[in-house]
Amino acid sequence: MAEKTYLQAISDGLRQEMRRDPRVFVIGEDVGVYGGAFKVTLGFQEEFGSWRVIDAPLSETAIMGGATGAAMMGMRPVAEMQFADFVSCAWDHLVTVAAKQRWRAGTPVPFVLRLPSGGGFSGGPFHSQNPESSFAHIPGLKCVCPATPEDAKGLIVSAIEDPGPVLFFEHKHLYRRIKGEVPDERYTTPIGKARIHQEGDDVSVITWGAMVYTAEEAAKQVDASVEIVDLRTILPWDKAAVLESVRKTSKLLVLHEDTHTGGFGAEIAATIAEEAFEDLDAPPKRVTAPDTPVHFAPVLEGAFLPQVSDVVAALREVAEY
Amino acid sequence: MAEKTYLQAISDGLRQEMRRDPRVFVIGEDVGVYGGAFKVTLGFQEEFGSWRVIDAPLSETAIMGGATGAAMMGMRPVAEMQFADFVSCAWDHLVTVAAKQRWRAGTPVPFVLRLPSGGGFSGGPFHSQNPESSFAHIPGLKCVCPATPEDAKGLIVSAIEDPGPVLFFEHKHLYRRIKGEVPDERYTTPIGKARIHQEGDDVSVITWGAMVYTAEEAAKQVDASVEIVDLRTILPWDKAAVLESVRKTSKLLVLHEDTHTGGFGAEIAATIAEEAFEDLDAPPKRVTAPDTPVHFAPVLEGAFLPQVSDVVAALREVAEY
Amino acid sequence: MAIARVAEPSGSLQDVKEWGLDREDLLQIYRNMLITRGVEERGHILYRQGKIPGSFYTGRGNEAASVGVATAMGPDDVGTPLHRDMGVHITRGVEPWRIFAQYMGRADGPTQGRDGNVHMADARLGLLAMVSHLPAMLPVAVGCALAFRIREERRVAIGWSGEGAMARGDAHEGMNFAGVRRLPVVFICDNNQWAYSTPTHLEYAVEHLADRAASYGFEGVVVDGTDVLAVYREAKRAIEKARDGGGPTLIECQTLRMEGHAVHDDAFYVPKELFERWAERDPIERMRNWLRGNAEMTDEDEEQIAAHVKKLLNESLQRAEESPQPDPATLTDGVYAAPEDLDTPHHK
Amino acid sequence: MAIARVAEPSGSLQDVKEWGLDREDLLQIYRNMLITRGVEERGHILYRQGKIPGSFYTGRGNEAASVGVATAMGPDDVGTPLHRDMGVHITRGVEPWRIFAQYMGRADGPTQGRDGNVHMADARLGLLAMVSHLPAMLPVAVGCALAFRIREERRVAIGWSGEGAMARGDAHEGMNFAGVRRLPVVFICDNNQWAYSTPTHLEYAVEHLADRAASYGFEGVVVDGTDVLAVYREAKRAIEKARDGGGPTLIECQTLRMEGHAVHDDAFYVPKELFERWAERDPIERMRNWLRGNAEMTDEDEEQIAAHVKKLLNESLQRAEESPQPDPATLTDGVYAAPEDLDTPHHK
Ligand SMILES: Cc1ncc(C[n+]2csc(CCOP(=O)(O)OP(=O)(O)O)c2C)c(N)n1
Ligand SMILES: Cc1ncc(C[n+]2csc(CCOP(=O)(O)OP(=O)(O)O)c2C)c(N)n1
Ligand SMILES: [Mg+2]
Ligand SMILES: [Mg+2]
Repeated sequence: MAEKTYLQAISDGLRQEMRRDPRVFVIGEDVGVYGGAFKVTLGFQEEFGSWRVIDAPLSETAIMGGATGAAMMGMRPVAEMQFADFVSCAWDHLVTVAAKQRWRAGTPVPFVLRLPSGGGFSGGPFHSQNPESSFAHIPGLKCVCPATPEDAKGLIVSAIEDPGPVLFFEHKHLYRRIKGEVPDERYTTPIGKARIHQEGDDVSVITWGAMVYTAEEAAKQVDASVEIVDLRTILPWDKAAVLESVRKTSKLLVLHEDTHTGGFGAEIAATIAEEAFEDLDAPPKRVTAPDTPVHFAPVLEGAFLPQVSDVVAALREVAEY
Repeated sequence: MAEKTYLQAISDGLRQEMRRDPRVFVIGEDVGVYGGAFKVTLGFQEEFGSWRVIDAPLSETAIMGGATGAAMMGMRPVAEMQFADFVSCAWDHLVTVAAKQRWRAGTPVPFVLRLPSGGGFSGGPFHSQNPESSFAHIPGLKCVCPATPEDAKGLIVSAIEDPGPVLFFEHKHLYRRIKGEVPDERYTTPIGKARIHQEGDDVSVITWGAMVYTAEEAAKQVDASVEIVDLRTILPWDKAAVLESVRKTSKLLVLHEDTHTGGFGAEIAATIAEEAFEDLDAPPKRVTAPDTPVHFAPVLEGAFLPQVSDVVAALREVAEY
Repeated sequence: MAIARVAEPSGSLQDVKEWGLDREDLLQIYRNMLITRGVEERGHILYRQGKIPGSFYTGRGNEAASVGVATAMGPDDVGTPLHRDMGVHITRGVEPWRIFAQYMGRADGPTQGRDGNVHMADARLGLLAMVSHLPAMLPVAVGCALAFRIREERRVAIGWSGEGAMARGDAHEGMNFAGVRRLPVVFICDNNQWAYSTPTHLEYAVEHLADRAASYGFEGVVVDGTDVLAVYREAKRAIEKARDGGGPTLIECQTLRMEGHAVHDDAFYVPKELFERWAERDPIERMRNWLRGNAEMTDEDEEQIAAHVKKLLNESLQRAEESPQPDPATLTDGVYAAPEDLDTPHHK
Repeated sequence: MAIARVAEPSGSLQDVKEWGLDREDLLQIYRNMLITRGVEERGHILYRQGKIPGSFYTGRGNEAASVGVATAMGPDDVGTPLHRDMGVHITRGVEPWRIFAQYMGRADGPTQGRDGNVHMADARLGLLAMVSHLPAMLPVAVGCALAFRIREERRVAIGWSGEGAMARGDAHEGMNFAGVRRLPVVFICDNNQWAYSTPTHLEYAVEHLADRAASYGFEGVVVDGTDVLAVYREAKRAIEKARDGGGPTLIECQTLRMEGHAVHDDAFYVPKELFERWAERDPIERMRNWLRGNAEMTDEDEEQIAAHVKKLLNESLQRAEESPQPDPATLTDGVYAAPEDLDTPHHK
């Protein structure tokens, strides 16, 4: 057990898996000598060589096609998009080949795709996106979005172990900012299980990624007793845990960093309205980014991203309903 | 005024626009000599020549990049994907360039992308999809899904007139099966406005595309008075019309052909739960396809696609709540 | 400007022996081509009988290209054949009855009624099921080769593309990556002169698509795709070169698509004379003549083969018709893999 | 195997005059290169002062390539320059103060604080704003050329790509389509030997990327990207050829990226000697020497130019600093175009 950053936790989990399982290899742009744009694989190429830490050409489809083919041949590829935004260049491969191959042809595709995502540092419209909602609509994929160092390590291990394609969304804003105790030994965190970040009785906040901390800050500033459910996995999502929380509090707030219309928050709010209709004492509420691309200038990006104050206002509104 | 199929209505609307506006041109695979896989542009190349009806290479990104560039130079491209499914190959271009260019750089991208979509004829997992939900999450795009011949013509004209990129989802199952009166003269059908397909008092069914007819059939088989709202446009969607209908009936059923989790039905159900909470006398309900790719064998595809009987059961459940 | 090497036609029995084929192999190639065509012809009949839902595609004219390449593959090699490559499935040993079951959407088809047509494969035989999106499986073949290279196995992956689909980014990204890493992969371009209704001059502007190989740092070869032995020889060379660490090759097999794009298409846009000219080079007829002229194939041999093929197809059809409809109760099964799924033979 | 033509170095004043440049043009080229570098150097200072949010990229070493090509463009031509092509914006007349405002995310930057860096362009000057995704704007340049071809206008589009981004499918699809239709487009590959930390041998396996042009049916040219006049000559030839209906050309400009990928990157992976060697071929120094040797540029000329550039940059910086922060009330404006938006000069 040691205190680690979120980034170190991912890096450690991945390195441990590479040491124990020769089938695991890394592929992506600048992941080798450079250690990846965020240095998650720093030193990996020295340890594992250039055929297990592969500097790929600037070819997102070749990277993911490569991962799929290698996975079908029994390897356990861990691919990296330099920024999650660039996964749009591999969209077809992911939704057409990787997501459907097991279902159609019986051939599982056990790869992990690491996606440094999220905003908060003036990355602008192409280095700040949270594309998890788009993928959470595609049957056959799994999408995980850890918020803590402990979960980041446990989920990267689970993702590698998973027999299918797993999209691993790492929030860049947590990389070096969030620290926590992380066990040294290998462990897994189950995919598809939410975590109660904070217990409470009055309002349930369902969220994931960096927004867990925004919710935490906001909860401190309201009188109500707030339960924060860190979803951890978006697809499949832990409906049972969310239902249980909402049945207890009778109030639902969904919070995500991505834009509003068609965001995954809609799925959560709709499902709860459908399945816990009688339990709700207030309309479900979503706090999200507005329907625009991500803004660059700090003054705009700040207005774009859900802030603590937005969550506080929403919590009050829901609590007082 | 004459009776026309849905397909003829699209074809006529497009041809009329090409006759009146030399900026309008067509680009896609096999749209020229062959007239398109579904013959929507049959005879166009003879009339307009091979530089206004362009047989493109098998290159979805080149087609859409070509449309975007030409649109920015003042043309009005109408691009065709051979099947909507193949739009995944142009996903990056659409969400990265076309959707964001006006917002970022002030340069509008007035193109239309025609997408023959939907299942019901054993097209299997790659010739039957309804990808509108994925795009309805992308700010900057518009998504229209006409259900009637009259709307198909009016909306293709509106889409061409629109100053931005419009995705025009044509349901293949309606092409030759659905006929209706279509005015001969030019007219537009507003993007973003729903249509009351059938008035009713007890339950509101919100749907679009081929499912409008499934809802209609189902409505005949229940005792309740069913209002069917044909959304016509998914992005931006006509929240006001849906709210008005639900405030009247107090019961909401959302019906779509696409899969469940993260489908656009979630956005509608969530929004109504949020904004008409006090008006609802029953939980909102969604009838959708299950979370799998589209099945090929008729016995499976039939079970996969929402059927009249599924809607009947759901209507009864909601009505009797 | 031609850059690729244009391959010689096939030679004498002596030559062919040097490439590793004995007389039984040659008859087997011929038999596989007959089965390939027979499966598709029977499929066509099934379609007209209304027994095949959806659409129906064949690879008539491509039997030599597909069987020739598949014959050159080693037992542990893998491939991603496409919709004109029925001969690959046949040669690798997929039983025709399962193909008919697939066509008809029955439970015993390789995709159990989930997908149709030749959107199928048996991974135990080293084949990976194509998706419609062309040529999305080409980078996947490259990924297979990557696995072989990482593990230093002497295995080769074969990736197919039509000449039309070579215009897509996937072809480029896959071939570029394979070239950079000199991966053990062989690319086969089935150039049948049409992409649906689109002729080659609207698809590419280079003389031979195989010329593109040079721009990815490997060899390109153009071969007459109706000459099964020439195809075999070039595929064998390329596969063994890849196996020995010599990197990729792009082989362009020149044929004509002898029918419409699919069953609904009468190919009105293809000049009649073109069909007539290529009909004279029917790949099966060519091999038959070669066998009679070079390998002493007798009337008796022929009759025996024909009888075998006919029996096989008849029995296969019957067995397929007996295959049950898939069970709608399985509708949502298998979207996600279970850990046990990984323990299949191809996952080593 | 090299296929592309390797261009000659620039010649005498007499040669240059024949290509259409008079002495004032030559001084203007030099001035534009100085402004280009100056803008980026000042930007770097702003960044270190904490005035530029996010990251910061420059095109040091690419001034000749970008200014040379832009100088060859006609007034109605259009282009899609990338993150090393500041010289294109400067040459087309974008005012430096607006670039500084863009860097700092101010309301007067071309994107009004919505996007950063050189992710911007002024469409009225014939430039289209790049997106990060490389080289997604290349097929867009092809689309511009398509519009010109449909309308039979004598205009040309220029599409840029780094050598790394040439590995992406977008490059392939765009160039293939342009080749098939012989569209009036010129492709510029800024080959600065690195894609972030990735060296060229891990990006492509052909000798010159310009060799790929042959596989799309058009001419490829390799030019020394530090020789602004040679770049100009080749760009001019290619642009006029395209204008006259001769179809596309791919010009590869060879340079070295003289800094890290972006400001946070110290380029530890680039051999020191490589930097030293290329520093001797600094494009601005080269042009300066050429002007002194061939065009009688005097100390006085130089001082005058330097003073002009300095004044311009100082005033621009000040003006940019006075530009207001964007107004959060505009947050959701402009996601959708209004009909009026179509009435801008470039939409003809
Ligand atoms: C990405 C993509 N776009 C469009 C299609 C529709 N389509 C199916 S086959 C075909 C033509 C393919 O031509 P080619 O690659 O030459 O193969 P062929 O059918 O001639 O064997 C097209 C356009 C597709 N399958 N995939
Ligand atoms: C599709 C895509 N993937 C990844 C990136 C991240 N990225 C930004 S610049 C760069 C390297 C580009 O190399 P090159 O094309 O040679 O251009 P250079 O920066 O050297 O001018 C990478 C990988 C990107 N911008 N786009
Ligand atoms: Mg073809
Ligand atoms: Mg570079």
